[in-house]
Amino acid sequence: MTENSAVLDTMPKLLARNVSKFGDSPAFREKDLGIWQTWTWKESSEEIHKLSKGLIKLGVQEGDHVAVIGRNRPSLYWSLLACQHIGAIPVPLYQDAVAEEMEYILSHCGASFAIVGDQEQVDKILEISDRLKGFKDIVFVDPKGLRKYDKKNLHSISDILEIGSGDSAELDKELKRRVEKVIGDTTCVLLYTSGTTGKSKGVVQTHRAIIGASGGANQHDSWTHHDYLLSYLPMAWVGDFMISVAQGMGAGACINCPEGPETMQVDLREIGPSIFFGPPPLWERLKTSVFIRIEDAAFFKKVAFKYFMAHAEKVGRDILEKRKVGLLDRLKYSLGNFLIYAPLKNMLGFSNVRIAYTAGDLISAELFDFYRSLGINLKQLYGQTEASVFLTMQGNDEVFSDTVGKPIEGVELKIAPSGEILYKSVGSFKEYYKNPKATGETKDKDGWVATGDAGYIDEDTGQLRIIDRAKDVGKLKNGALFAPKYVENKLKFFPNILEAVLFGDKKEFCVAFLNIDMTAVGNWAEKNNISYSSYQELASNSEVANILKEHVEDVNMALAKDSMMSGCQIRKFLVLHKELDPDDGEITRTRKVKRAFINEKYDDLVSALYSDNGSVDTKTEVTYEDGRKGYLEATLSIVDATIYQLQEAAE
Amino acid sequence: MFYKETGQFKSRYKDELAAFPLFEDKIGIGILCVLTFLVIPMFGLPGLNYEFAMGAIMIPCMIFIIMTLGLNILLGFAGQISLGTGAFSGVGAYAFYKFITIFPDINIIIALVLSGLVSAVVGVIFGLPSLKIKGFYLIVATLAAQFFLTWAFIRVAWLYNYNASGAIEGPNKEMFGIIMIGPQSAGMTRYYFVLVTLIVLTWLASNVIRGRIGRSWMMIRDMDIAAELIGIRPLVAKLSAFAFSSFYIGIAGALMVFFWLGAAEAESFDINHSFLYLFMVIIGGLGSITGSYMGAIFVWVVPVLIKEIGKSAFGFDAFVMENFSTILLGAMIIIILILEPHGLARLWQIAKQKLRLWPFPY
Amino acid sequence: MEILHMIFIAPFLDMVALPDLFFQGLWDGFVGGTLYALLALGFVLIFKASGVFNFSQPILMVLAALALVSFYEMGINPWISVALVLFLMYALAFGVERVILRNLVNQDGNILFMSTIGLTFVIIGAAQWIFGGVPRSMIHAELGFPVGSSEWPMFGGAVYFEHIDISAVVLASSLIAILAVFFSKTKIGRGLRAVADDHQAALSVGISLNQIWVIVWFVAGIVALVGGLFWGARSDVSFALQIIGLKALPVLIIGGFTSVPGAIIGGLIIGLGEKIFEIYWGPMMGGSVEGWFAYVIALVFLLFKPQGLFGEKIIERV
Amino acid sequence: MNEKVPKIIMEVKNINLRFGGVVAIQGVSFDIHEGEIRAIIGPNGAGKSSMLNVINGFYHPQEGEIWFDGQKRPSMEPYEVAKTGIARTFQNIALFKGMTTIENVMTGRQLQMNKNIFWQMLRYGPAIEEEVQHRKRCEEIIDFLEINHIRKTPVGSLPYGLQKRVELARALAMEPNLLLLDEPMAGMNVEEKQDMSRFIVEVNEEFGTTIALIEHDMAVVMDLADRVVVLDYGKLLADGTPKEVQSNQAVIDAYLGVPH
Repeated sequence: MTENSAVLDTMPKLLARNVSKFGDSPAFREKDLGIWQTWTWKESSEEIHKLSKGLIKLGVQEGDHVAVIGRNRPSLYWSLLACQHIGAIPVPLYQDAVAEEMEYILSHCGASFAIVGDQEQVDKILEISDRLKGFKDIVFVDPKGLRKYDKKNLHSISDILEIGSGDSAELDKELKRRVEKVIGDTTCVLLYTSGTTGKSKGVVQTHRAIIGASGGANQHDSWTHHDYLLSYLPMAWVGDFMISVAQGMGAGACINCPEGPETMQVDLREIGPSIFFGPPPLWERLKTSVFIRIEDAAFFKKVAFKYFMAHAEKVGRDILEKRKVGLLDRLKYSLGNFLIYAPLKNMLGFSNVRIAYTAGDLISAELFDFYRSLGINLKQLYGQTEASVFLTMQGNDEVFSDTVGKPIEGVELKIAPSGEILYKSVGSFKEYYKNPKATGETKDKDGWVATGDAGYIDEDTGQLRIIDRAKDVGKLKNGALFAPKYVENKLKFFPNILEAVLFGDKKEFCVAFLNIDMTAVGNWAEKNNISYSSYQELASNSEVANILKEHVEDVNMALAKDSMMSGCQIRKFLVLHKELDPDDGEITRTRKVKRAFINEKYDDLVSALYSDNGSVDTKTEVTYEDGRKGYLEATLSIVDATIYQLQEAAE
Repeated sequence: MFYKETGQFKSRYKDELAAFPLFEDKIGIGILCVLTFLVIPMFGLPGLNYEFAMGAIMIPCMIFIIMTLGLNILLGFAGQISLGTGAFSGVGAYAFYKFITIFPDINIIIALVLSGLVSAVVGVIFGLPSLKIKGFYLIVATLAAQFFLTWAFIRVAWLYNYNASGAIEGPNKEMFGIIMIGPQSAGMTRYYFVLVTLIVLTWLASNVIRGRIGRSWMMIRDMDIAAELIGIRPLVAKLSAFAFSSFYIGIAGALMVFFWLGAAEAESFDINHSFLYLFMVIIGGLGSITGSYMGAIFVWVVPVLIKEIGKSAFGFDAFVMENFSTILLGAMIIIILILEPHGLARLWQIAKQKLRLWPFPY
Repeated sequence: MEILHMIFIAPFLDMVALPDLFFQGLWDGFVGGTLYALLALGFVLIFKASGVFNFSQPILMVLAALALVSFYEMGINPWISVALVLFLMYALAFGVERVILRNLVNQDGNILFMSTIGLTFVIIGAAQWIFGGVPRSMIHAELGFPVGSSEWPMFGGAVYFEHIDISAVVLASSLIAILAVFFSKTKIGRGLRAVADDHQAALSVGISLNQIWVIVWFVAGIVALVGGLFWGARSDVSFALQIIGLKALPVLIIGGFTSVPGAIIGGLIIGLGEKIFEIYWGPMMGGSVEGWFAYVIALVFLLFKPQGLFGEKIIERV
Repeated sequence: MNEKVPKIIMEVKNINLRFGGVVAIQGVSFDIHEGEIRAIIGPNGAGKSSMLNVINGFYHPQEGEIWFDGQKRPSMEPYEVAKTGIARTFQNIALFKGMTTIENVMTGRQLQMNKNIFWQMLRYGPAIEEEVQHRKRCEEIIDFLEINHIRKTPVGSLPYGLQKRVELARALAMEPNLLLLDEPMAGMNVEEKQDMSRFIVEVNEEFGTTIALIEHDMAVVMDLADRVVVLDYGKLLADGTPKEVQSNQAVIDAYLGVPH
């Protein structure tokens, strides 16, 4: 840590260190053309230098903003690093963002260049480039389909590399000059927040902050250059930037890029990473897929699975956390490991996982326990873009499902009187780009940053416990705590429920919208010979409603046992006639519910839930995949669920 | 289960193209090698008399595997049906006999390869009609080879050096100072020779099948018209399959007579043997090397064991058991064709797939 | 020179020199040819109706002959034995349809063919087990067929006509004629043809596919019985007859797989050809050329006229 | 566009093809320019497929000449035609069912591979190098046609649209001078048709491959083809740009007038 911050305070320095220390170890891999193409640190560094020189030649100036858009691939990671080498500021963007979203960010940061993956991204940028001031050129990686495009402001990355690989003392000198000028306080990256509330903000991070925070995290879990990870999360997301770029560079670990989103699962299995990072929805989806597939297995396997999973639930976590477990239970666990757990991990691609992380959202205890009892060392961490992610992490011997760990080195926490969590960290952001007002609102003069989350330090464990977004947490009319996300996550644990939105702030009681999971419910429908042609048809099925009702009541029962949360039990709910969709602005691209927006958009449904009606007619605007808009009409039935009395925990 | 594929990734095409890309399969092959090279020669097979285990099960099984590999290349990989296998194996055997009697100093391995080549040439000649005809027509063409050649084995006395018995017999012959064949050769010597030959031939066959030539066979098998429009010359593809197949069958024939039986007459190469080899291929699985192994072992061992068990446990006479195993063999063919036309190899593949996907069903 | 003379001149001189021997050869070949034709017809029927290349036809013949003799040896009246064999053949046809054809319907031709090899082995094993493997004599005399032979003076020598051969020619020819009429004029026969052309069409005229299969296999059994009877009478009743029965295959190659007249002509070509070849060319080659002659002739046909004399030319489409 | 005279890669002259008494093609002549997408359209039974079969040597016309690459082509067998650089796909998919996608695509490289049986048997040195080198090329094509995810799937189990794409990949693997597509969009839904059209155009642009395709759906061809030949009952009805053909009265009468 001290060594890191003193000497290695910029990305170029880290790269140079990696080349000299781990030069021949693999640095980047990409599944391309059927095999895992591999580049060592030495080779990667050469590519990055070539790219840097090529970009200088192209006219990228120090302080220029360069958008980087596309799926995870080494050449784009190199682009990020090349920008950092030449003093430009990389701005990674979500590849599935529509043109308007891109226009907002690109014009906000005044990007002059864009390095993109393929034709799709080129098209989007060309569409908006006229309206962008000061925008110059596009560099693309995959030339497919671009043959006939006007190449005036369009360059292939291989041409840029070609230029950079030429022998030019002048370029070499310029690169050297620029690299030397990069210091710890130089801006390392400009990351745009996903924007759960309003327009997204650009978070300016310096090299020092990024390396400080990631170094602390690396040290916490002792990352080494033998570790290897799968980089599959959006490059624009701070989590991927920190893990794949900052932590990967910091430890000299190997970054593996899948062939594409649809082969991610297969590629994950082939690589078998030692460290894996997944947001809660991914863990949820995986677990759902496990249960669906086991459902179709032969009788014996089903029985064995149930039996051993029950056993894992009993002793799995104790064994993982090295607590005392009886010999018989240990033997049984070994047998279960042979028959079920190890093969299951193998199928999921987690056999070699040393540490798995989940962050970005609350995760339900059940889900968390499921993976840990299998022997996967899944841990929670807490952080945010503004803090270069890492605020708290869990040690290997103190992992709990309802807390998110202790502050790592270099982080200080305090809880504001309002319940909001505040921090001071080496990784704290410099400012919101071109938004001093927001910067001032978030960061005070002493450097304390408000997280916007409500939480408290758990007395038993000393770890931080998050309740919810500070502004989402509210009170019911009777004064009971209203923490929607907590309840929603409990609901989403059921494979049948994809999304849930809870309402109840300043109301008499809580109500919910639910989205069914098409895979799980569809599977159930097929088994029961229920035919359906669309999401809407399946969602309106009354048997489906009954199943969901059971789930909701299970959640109510669990809530009733928690004195703080028992007020959040759901009295009524309805199954939405459409899936919540980022294209409609209902959830973010990282699948976080945009609460206020939904509240407003489905105003009619919410008020119906608080009325005495048994059903409600509604009409909703939807956006189709190709961008067209249309309307959905539906009659939704409102389901009543049982509420349970507060029970004192028996233990 | 057993298979842990997580983390077994390939970063070179060479690894991707390997015969056993999975680590666990390599282990399995290693275990098999230890068994066949050390354990079985030392201890024989469990529950069986040692001599019987080596002489009546291990050696013939390995020879029949080579035979089955040969026929499978033709039938399973190139889709050309043949009922002349028995006769082609005879060509190899008689050629070997002539080589070692005409050139007494010839190295056995060279003689073996030459016999294979002679068989290959004969195979090509009788494969010529395959250029114009398919399926049943080819059956008749290969039957012509079968009947003509077995007739020649009897009538052309030069082939058996004008022996009064009409049989070919292996003289004692050494290689590198060890007596390899003939009445004085040790069973163990012959066992290892056949084993090594089998391994080498299997390796070569699996290489050819996965390469350009093997693909051209499968193209002809799967859709000959499309193959031709891609530039495959049917002449070359089909005749090379006949040649390659007959090469293996010829070597197997020579091994059969000189490393196992010791002596043989024309009837060791008759049409019933052709059927036997065909059964090995079908039961084992068309177009599968693993299948060739399983088919040959199954078809050879099961009747032998049944006969043994019937005789020792129930006191049935040989005649009854003989007929019983004939019926069983025929019934097995029908059952296999109905239930699993791709033979034991497919069952093995399914089982392996299950293990690889365990605990998931798909 | 000498060898050319031996091959191309001497045999013909011999033919002219001893015309009675030549005629004797022709007659023997004709009898054999008729019987080959009959057996080939059995193949054609099954092939037309179900697309199955029935490799078990020869062993059916062995089974029929063996069963006939064995029933008689058990002390059963010869004609009742015949009836029993017919019943056995029917039962077999029924069983084959139930066990094999029904389960392999729509399968590739090669698979069906291989299943009949399996069937062959089942029959060999079972027949050997039940009836024993020792060669026996046919009971044609007991069935009232004339025995002995007549000698017809001819070309300064004499030609012998075995009476049983005359019966064979008469019976086999009539059976061939009956079958030809049956299949072109009767409803079942037409149904059979419909099956060959189009399974759906056959179903639409109200004939069950399964019934047709049973019928053709039964008819093949009758053919096998007649063939077995006379081949058995000409040599012994033993499993060696299977090899003789197999010669119906080259007959098919020559005649074409789907043609009734083809089977007849092909049978005669093979029957006559192999006899004459055996007599005049056989000795110089060491004898017993009858074993492969038919196949080699077929091979020649395959190379030059693959679809046979009467087969349909196949136009391949892409 | 037409600044320079286009090079004619293939010309068929006065082709007559009969099967017994049936006339399949009657005196048809047309040419194919290098680098263009040439469509042959016409109602079912117009002789389109027969024309393709003549071009790649599967049928031998009774009369007529075929000129390829500036030379009159002698009567050739299909495999010889393949060697001259003509590849094709089939109306009723003719993939090798016993192989996976990658293996099928690899078959397209057979002609370029030449290491002999001894190297093949050892699968070492030149043989494996050759295999690797061609494998790489095939992977590029697979990537190009976006069928990476089914690389190792046996083709028999693939949906129809993907099978067609694998077949296109196999033909592309031959790196043909002239690519014949026999109803590339037959039996596809709208989305698959769009995909396929895109791929055909991309192949034409990216590799500069000359493409001749058969189609009976006129609408599909209109956006795709540079020039169109219209056949009807084995005779040439019209030849020209899509626009010209569309406004040709004979075509309208014989073809477009018939709803289908």
